[in-house]
Amino acid sequence: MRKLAAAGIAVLALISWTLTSCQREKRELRAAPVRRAIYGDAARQSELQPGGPQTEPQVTNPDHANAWSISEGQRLFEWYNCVGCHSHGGGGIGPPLIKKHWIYGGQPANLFDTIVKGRPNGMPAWGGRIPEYQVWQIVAYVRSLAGEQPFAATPVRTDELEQKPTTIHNKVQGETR
Amino acid sequence: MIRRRTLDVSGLPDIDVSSQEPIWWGQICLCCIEGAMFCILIACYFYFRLSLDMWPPPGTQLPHVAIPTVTLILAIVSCLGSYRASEGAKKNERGAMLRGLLLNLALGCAFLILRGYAWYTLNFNWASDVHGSTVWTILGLHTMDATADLLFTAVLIVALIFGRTGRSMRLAVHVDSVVWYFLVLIWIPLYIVIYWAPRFVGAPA
Amino acid sequence: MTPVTEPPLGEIDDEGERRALERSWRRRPGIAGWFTVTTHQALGKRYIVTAFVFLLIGGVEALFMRLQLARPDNPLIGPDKYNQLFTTHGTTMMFLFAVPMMEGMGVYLVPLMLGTRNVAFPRLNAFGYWMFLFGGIFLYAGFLTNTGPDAGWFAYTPLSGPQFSPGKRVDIWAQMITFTEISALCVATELIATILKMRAPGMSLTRIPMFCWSMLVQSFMVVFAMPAVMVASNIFLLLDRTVGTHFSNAAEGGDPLLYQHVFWFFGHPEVYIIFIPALGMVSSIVETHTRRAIFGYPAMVLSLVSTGFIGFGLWVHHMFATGLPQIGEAYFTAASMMIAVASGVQIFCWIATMWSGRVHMRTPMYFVLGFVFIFVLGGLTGVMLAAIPLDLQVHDTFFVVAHFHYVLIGGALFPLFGAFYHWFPKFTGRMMNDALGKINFWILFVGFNLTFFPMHILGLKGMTRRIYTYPAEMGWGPANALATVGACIILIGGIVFIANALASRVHGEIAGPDPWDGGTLEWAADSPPRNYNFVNLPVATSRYPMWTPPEERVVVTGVRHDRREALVTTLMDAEPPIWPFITALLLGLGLVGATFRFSWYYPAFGATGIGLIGWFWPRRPEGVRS
Amino acid sequence: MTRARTLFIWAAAVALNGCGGHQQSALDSVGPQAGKIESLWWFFLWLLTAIFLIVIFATLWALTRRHRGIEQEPLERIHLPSGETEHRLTRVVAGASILTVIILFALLIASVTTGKALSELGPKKQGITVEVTGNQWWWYVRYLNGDASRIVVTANEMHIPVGRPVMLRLNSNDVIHSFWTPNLHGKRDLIPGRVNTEWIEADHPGRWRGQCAEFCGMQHAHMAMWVIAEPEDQFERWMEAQRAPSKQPSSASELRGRDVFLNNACVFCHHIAGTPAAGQVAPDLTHVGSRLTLAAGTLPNTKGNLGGWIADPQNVKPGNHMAQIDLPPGDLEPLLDYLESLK
Repeated sequence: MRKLAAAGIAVLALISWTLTSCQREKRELRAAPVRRAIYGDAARQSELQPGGPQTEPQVTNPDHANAWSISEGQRLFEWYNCVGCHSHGGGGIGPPLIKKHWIYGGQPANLFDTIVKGRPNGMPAWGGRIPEYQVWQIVAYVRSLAGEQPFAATPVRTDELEQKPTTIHNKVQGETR
Repeated sequence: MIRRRTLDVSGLPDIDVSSQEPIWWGQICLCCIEGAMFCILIACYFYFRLSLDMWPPPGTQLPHVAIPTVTLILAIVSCLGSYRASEGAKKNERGAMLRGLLLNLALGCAFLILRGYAWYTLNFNWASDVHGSTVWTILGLHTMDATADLLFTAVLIVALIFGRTGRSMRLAVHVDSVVWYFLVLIWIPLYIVIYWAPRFVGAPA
Repeated sequence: MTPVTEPPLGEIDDEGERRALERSWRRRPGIAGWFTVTTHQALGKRYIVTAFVFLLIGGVEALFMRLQLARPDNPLIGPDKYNQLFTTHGTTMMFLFAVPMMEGMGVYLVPLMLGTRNVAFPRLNAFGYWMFLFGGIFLYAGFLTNTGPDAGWFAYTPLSGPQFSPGKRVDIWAQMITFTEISALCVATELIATILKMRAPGMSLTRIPMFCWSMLVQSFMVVFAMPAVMVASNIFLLLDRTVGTHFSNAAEGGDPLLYQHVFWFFGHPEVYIIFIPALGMVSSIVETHTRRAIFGYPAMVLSLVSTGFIGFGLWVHHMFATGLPQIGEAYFTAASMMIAVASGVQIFCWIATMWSGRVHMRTPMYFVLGFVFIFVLGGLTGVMLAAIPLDLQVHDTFFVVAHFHYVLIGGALFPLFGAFYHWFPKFTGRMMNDALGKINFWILFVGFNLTFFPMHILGLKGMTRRIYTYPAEMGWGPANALATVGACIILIGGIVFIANALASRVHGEIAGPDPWDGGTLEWAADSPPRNYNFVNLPVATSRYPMWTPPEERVVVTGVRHDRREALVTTLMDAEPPIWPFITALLLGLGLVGATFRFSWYYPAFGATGIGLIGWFWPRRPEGVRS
Repeated sequence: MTRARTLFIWAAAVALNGCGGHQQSALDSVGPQAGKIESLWWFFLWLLTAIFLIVIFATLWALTRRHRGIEQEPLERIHLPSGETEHRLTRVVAGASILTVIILFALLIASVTTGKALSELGPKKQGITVEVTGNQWWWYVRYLNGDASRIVVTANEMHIPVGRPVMLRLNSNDVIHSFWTPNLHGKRDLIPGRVNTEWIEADHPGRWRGQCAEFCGMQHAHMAMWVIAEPEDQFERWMEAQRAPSKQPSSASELRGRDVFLNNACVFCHHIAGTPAAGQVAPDLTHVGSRLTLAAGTLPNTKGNLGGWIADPQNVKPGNHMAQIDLPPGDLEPLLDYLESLK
């Protein structure tokens, strides 16, 4: 009986892991031609809405938790020179992206808006230039920088110089060379 | 009933607490496996060193040597415990086995705790650069092995306290000490590589 | 070893001992028995059958690749699936078929050949099998859920690194290596201890059967080669991918080339790990079916041992195109060619054996003949590959694909089929059909050459490896179509073999203990052997104890029968415990969890320790024997 | 019957292919490097074929020697050859082993000599230096020059002057690739973080195909390039043409096409000299109209292919990094006109 239970646990573990991989490993090479208007909270300049408050559109990132898309987003983040301002997430001219606090909201819809429409003080509007499916890939990657994507779908490092936290252990000052 | 030419072995003992046992050879094989792995890692350490100008890379403090040296001495001394235990096992003296194993366990734990402290004071981690990755990996693997062997020692002590003193138990004590010798022995080159090599091969190439 | 001088004649209570042995070596009934088996015959068979299943799966994958390449611009399989296919095919054949199959043959045959009751560490043996099985399941669970590895069976960084291989595909590959290498190391360890310490009395080093020598050399190679792949796949690749170390990140001082060095430091010996046991099988078949002692035993043993050593010194010939210093390359050319001498000596010795013996052309000998033909051809193209200028042209082309299939299928699979036909009576108690066996051989032989010979030409005509398609203008279509036809013929050969094996298992001629009149000790045991192998352990009075007249053969008495004992220089026991299975299961869960960084993998690893304690806890106070 | 005929035709085609020349073949050398390797190849091939035949013949002889009638003999348990036979066999086997060593030694010397000759081939004559950088999945080609304004950049295509050695500096931007034009030389890996060098030289004008030889990801199969050897003056003319900035649009459609190009994601990745398009991560398109192929040797460079490629890049080369842009109807045609005009 004991053994059956053990075998059962193993099978269950395998099945559950199997299910998780379906979403993670999908590779949608050809983008579906979808165009969606996004009006997240942060996009509004005014709280007032004529005709009573609108119901918020349910916007989900089609690339959420998808390893391939996150990786594509990582490549595009460099190709479209997002690194020029945001560095590899650490920030520079632009704000850092490894964080929990977002000026214009951190939901996928907000990030999409931010990229497509631009923001004051330097964030260019990329809408019309970057195809939408790529914006979503970049959104997925940016969210992964903030730890908002499942571990198993996120690359842990790039083949670049690592952005190091300023101190790792400075408790003991050893001899330096 | 058939008549055959025979070789009678009923006079041979059950278990001989010595290197005659297959388990001893099996353990030596495991030591070879571990040893080969550490040798490859040492080779990699120097390979990385050759491909870089600065070693350790900029921003990395040289590791302290004082505490690691103390730990090395502790580890060497703890072999005395293993030795006493394995001699006790050969002569079937339960007290000697128990005392030896306890000494081994106590010094071994002290060794690990001090190593943990020295490790904690390093100012780099596995993700800092390739030097950090290599050093942390070597330390991690050796600590894992040492911890496993000390756990095994603890289990043996418990078994001894519960009065298990059969021949296979004594053989286990003997083999346990062989593994500990190996772990201490292999630690000497690793210690030199981790703590002294940066001082000797650290100059810009 | 005690020299045997004039052993006395003794009385043996044959039936009584048999009864006692049956009692103490019987298997637990039911499902519990299935999980607690520790006898080497049962585990060896499991290894062989499981590995054979993986051979079939890997073969079907190969067939799919051949269908995709059958014509130019074929839309059958896209690049993503094709990359997963060839990676899984290579990984399966190397790690889930070839090595475990050889280990399985060793586990089954070595104790029989040495005249002992079991391997040195039966529980480790069981543990190794479970690890192998879980590793295979892990890989294929990934493959079936679109998480099959897709960076090649060599997984070169940085392509396999975190940046260019998103998702868990490569992690599954790397962790699968952990499973199989633990398994291989377990078997290697127990075989070394068995061969060194558990030989029958009188079996000095010069009397060990050739197959056992080959398993000994192979096991030592495993012990020193597998740690390298552990460093490459588990440390460099897996740590880079899961925790962000920099071993392969050139920007932080790492080096993608070092991965190649370490990987091939394992990868090249791996070829010999597969191929050396096959040499031992060929020797066994040749000596049995020519009815004479193998010619040049010392030379054969020495060439095995030197192959084992040189095998570690030529990994760089996989890396000639990476642009290493020239002087080093010349050394590796010389070493690579030197290994041909060792193989040559073996071939010459077999030919000499056949020349001076009485050849009985049964199916196993046909496969030996096929082996010589294919393997020599593959070895000679290997000499071409050792020459750097030629290697620079044909490296990573279909020429190399042809070469290593000639070496591995010719050098390992053909001997293996021969070995199946040769030892099938020992495994099952029945003979395989000889006529069907010869048909089987010719189908496989023709199919194989039709598939792989054209690839030599394709490689020279510029067709690179690991491409999922090619344009029609390249003119590679006809040869590829021919190769695909060959692959289908191989499939037919495989079906014939399976049909023959299944039918013979039920309807085959009853074999008896020694159907071929073999000389080595495995033929002294029943067919199939009892759990305890021999009622009375045999004594080796010569290199071929079974070729000495029955009245001169010697057996051992005085081994206890009420416990599972085997003769070492002393004795050992092995009750059938559940712990190896539980430990393997827990460790497996821990490794899977670590791949995905699930939060429960620490407890699973911790629980592995409990499994181990259960494994090793001395069960009862052992008193002095009464 | 039909099947047998088809098989025969295939076999004949294979055999013929083995003899005829081809644009991507190691057995049709057009330069001194590949030529030396080819001679070494034939030497190895004939010698090793002879050895193969001898071994097979010896094996068959050994097997059939006393085979006749043997089944009728009573089964002996063991056969013991005479001591004299054993001695003779020992001598033969030892002799064969020594012969093996000697032959291998000869092969080793031939191989090392060829290797040495190869490494000394390049630097004797005045050559040009070309930097080749591997990318997933295309080749970046740059003709180095002391004068920065005279540097030429192109992609997936390399023109070289006949009879002059060309030094390749090989590097990679992402994963490991391998540069292989079999008619000219063996392969050399492109490794990130390293620069490998290799010399090639063509004896006569012609076009040869090269292909990435190290598995580099999803589109490894479609990573080819053409090497075009031309007489010196023709080569110089080509270089001059390549140095010029892009051609200005000369018709309304081309003008519209340029706007389409500049108003879409194209500009982030591609570079067209003389326009604001300054992307560096994809092939330079300044003279794209003059190239032989598109998408790294995947398609011949025709307007139709270019249209198909831009409209649906994932169709011909699934997984490649070209952005998939939904152009409004009517925008594609002008864009094609513009790009085709960039000769």
